[in-house]
Amino acid sequence: MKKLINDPDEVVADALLGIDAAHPELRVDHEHKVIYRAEPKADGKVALVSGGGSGHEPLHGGFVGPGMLDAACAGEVFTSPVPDQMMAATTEVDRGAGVLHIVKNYTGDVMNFDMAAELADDDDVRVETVVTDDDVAVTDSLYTAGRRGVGVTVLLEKIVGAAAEEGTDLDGVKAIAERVNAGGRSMGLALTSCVVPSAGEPTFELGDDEYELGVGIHGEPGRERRPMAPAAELAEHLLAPILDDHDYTDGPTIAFLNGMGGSPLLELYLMYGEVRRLLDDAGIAVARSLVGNYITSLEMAGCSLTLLAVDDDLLRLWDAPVSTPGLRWGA
Amino acid sequence: MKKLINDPDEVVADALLGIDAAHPELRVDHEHKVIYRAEPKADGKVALVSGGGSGHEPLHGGFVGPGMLDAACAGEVFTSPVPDQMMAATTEVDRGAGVLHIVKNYTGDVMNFDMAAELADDDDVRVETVVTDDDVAVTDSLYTAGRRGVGVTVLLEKIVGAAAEEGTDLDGVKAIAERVNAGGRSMGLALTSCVVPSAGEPTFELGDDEYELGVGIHGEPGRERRPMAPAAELAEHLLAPILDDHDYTDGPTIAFLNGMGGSPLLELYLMYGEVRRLLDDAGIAVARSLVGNYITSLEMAGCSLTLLAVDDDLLRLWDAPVSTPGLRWGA
Amino acid sequence: MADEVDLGTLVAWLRRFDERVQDERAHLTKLDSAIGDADHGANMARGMAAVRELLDGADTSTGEATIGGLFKKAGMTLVSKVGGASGPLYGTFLLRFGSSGGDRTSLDADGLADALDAALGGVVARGKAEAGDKTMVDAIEPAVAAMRDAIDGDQPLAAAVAAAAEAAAAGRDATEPMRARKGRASYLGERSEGHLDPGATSSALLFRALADAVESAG
Amino acid sequence: MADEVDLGTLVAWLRRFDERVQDERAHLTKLDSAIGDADHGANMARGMAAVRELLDGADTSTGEATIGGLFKKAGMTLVSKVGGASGPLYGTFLLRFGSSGGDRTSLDADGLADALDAALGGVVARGKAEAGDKTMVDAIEPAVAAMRDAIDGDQPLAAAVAAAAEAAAAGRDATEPMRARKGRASYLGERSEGHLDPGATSSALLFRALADAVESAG
Ligand SMILES: Nc1ncnc2c1ncn2[C@@H]1O[C@H](COP(=O)(O)OP(=O)(O)O)[C@@H](O)[C@H]1O
Ligand SMILES: Nc1ncnc2c1ncn2[C@@H]1O[C@H](COP(=O)(O)OP(=O)(O)O)[C@@H](O)[C@H]1O
Ligand SMILES: [Mg+2]
Ligand SMILES: [Mg+2]
Ligand SMILES: [Mg+2]
Ligand SMILES: [Mg+2]
Repeated sequence: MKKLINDPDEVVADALLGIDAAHPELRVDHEHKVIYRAEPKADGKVALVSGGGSGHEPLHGGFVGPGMLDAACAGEVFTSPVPDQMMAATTEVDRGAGVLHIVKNYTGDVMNFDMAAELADDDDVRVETVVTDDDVAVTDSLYTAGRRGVGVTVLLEKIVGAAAEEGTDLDGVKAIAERVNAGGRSMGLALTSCVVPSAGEPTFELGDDEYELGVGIHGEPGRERRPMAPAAELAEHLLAPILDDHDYTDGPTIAFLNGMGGSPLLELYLMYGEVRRLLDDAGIAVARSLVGNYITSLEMAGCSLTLLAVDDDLLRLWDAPVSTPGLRWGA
Repeated sequence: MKKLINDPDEVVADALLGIDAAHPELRVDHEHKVIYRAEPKADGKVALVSGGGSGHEPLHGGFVGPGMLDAACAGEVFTSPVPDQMMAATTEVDRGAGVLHIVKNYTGDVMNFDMAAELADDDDVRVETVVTDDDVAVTDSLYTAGRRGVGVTVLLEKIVGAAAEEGTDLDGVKAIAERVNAGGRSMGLALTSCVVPSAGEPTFELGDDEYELGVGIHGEPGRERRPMAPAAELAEHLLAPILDDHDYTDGPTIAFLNGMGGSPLLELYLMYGEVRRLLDDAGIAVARSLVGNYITSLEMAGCSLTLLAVDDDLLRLWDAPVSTPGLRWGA
Repeated sequence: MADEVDLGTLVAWLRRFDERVQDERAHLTKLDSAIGDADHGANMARGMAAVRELLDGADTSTGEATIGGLFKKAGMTLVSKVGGASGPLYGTFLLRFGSSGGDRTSLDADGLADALDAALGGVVARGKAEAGDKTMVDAIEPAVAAMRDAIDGDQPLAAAVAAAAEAAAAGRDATEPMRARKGRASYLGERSEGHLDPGATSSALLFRALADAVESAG
Repeated sequence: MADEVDLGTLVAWLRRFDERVQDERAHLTKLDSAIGDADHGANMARGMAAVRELLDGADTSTGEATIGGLFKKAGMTLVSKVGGASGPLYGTFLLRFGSSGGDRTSLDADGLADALDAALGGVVARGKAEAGDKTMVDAIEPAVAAMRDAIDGDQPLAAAVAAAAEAAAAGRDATEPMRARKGRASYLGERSEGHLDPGATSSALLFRALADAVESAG
């Protein structure tokens, strides 16, 4: 393993020092490993707390700021944060209007956020939770852990952040969050594994002529291993299961081509070109595009595609000003 | 080689389709492989044209937009664009106040831009050129090709873009550009090689226990191969040659920790934390920070550090609004 | 052989579990690489190191120390230090064990079985996994059942915990052919078959540590 | 043996160079990987493929076709298609060759040597490299000198271009121990030693192609 790190078990703590130094507009609680806005939002507005394992940067810490999150809890690499972190963050950011927890659907994340919400209840902060589960690579079922939350989380944090900034109340914010999650579907693929620092070696091995289809963002192996194929074909393999699962033909969409961290931006744009060609063919209208590394899996090469059905209201919230290290416009 | 591409010789053309689809605020001339702002700037303002080999994204195409470049010429991967591209771009973006060519100091880039400037002269567009050469890994000498242009190019395009937007004339814009280049120094390192699509294999091989110090952005091998070391030590190896070459103690600086493309953002922040510790120790004041993948070398793992000496004027220009896919604030 | 486990033996249990976890850290991570995200070893090692620090600082010799007090602290330590799926699950295990032990400072065979049963109940309540879902429940549930059987069969305490350890190991091995329905391995669908579950493997270490602690105390 | 090269032979030269470049594409890239950026093969292959297309479309049999006309077009094609260092340099080489050839449709030995000299002059003017800088100049300069020597020694044209090809090959080989002072390889400092220069290698192909074309025409 070669990485720009010191002690593999201190990667997150060390990286938070750099985030702190790089971003005067953020405040880092190093004890709890929570990233806050330096300037808290105004009283009476709903606050948003998210968090998850580290290694997905800029998600979530890079999405803290006006128009998006109020706090992000950084877990160890690929390990959900602990309830203490969410409790500290929740108490800290509440402005009297309650707090929405944005949780990606992984057993660990859900359990830790659950415990935090249970404990926060005692503290008289109203907490609601939205759990994202957009990954069509995983068969949804009542009897399993269900789908993973992946790319839609980025879009949701942006849209819901704008709603909270506008003054929407907690129930309203939660309803928008659920609408976004319901209209979002994602599919990912990996060309290489990532290397978890504390593990020291690649999580999985892939041959030079194969790729993992349906990979998640934790470097967990995907659903299927396939022979490597040109970008045009890979784009079909990403899009088909999304369109099988949800109809995107009767309204505008946001198309989000996300990099897993290790693929050059040039290739991500190339993939997006392929996706757009397919979307045109399928009669799906793209109102907004997002291309880049937003929810990553350390140095994994690969990408994921997320489609989100939107209406005028969601588009307005998407276009609203946002000012975070990871997403910034209109401000 | 596993990449998100189709024909390895068509990577740039294919990626431009995706850039075009993703960015309605840009206009792509696919024949010339030039990226323009969709809305040209106002008459009477100096225009900025840059360009270079592809594979460094977001540089340069991702820096086209209000407050930064007017056009970027995309060469083949790691190959300077050709004079036809610069000529087309120069003619297209001129608003009567002349055009500044921003060229990274590589033999190919300089020669191709030279030819373009020679030919553009005939066309009654006033062209001035600034050549960036901030890479202290290369010994500067009259008898060699001189230093490479690397990280400072990003900072220069931002600062000079703001000056042009303000209405500074061509001589003034050029003078600012030269001041920025004179005050910038960079040093890079690589943990892995990149893979040029048309070559199909890694440009160089690195053992599991070594890294390349003084690597450039084309995957050309660096000055020295060293045993792998912790981030704290790597930061020293990046910073020391910069401080040997330039004194940054008597004024504020912009510190820019750039990713080569394949290292996780988490590690880039971690490196930045180490750099800041060293800068504090050296009594160097950091006024602004930039951390992320801005001038990359395809999927190369590693990073570079750039320091830029600034004054109030340059800081004001740095802080001025910018709205491009790669850098955006205040707008 | 004692027919009770006292606080000292229970502390020894946790210390032995810590040792086993640190020894097996790389192995647990390797198992998690195959069907998860390669962090189970680091998670358990981090958590049990924190529990060890807690034990180092705790005075269990005074009359004030109780099973409830100690195990709740240990459980909260896991909850606060581990994260992921294993943090809440092992944390809840120890918390519920503590609640069941309450003010007592030692447990007889039945008391121990009750506490382990409560702990298992906590894991199931928190994680909603059933037997056969390829999780730690597949090691813990048979272990608790084997212990109860042994006690019902009037076997001595040491034999009962030894039976529990063996059942946990067998339960761990039985996860290999299973298809995961809970936790991260469930994303693999049928590709999760043919691999031991990491959490079941660490749970087998937990019951082995208990048997060893009881035997040593004997 | 003819003592002149006509337009047909010069076209054959460019076609042979194209063939050699396509054949050696991977090798040129490999050389450029060692001390550059792994694109020299692709650059030359792209450029010469475009020149080939130009030649396919050009009618060189009519009286209107001249060396100047054809080589300026070929040079501009390289300038417009290649980029990098080799585009302007090889482009300028052909442009200057064309200027020197002018309205003529064939060149005698002196005329050919003059045109090659002019071409070399263009490369040096554009790139400012001197002999020993580890660039294509280290192949081209001795080639032109060897040709001139052969002509001064009254050798026939075919022998002169064969001598040029041999001198270019020797010049290429001589770049191996050199430390680069120009171009991308200069960034490597002393680590550039011990590798053939890619541009000198493609230039040796250029002179080999010329000798072969002249010999076949003979
Ligand atoms: N719902 C659940 N119920 C019981 N055990 C579970 C559940 N989900 C996961 N586990 C256990 O947790 C183990 C994984 O723990 P760990 O790797 O530390 O956390 P994570 O899966 O969050 O990375 C699995 O091997 C499994 O035994
Ligand atoms: N200043 C120069 N003068 C002459 N030849 C040069 C000069 N700089 C580079 N070259 C030649 O160009 C070759 C590299 O060409 P190529 O790889 O196509 O371009 P780039 O270096 O821009 O990637 C070198 O091997 C060298 O022979
Ligand atoms: Mg995990
Ligand atoms: Mg090149
Ligand atoms: Mg895990
Ligand atoms: Mg090259």
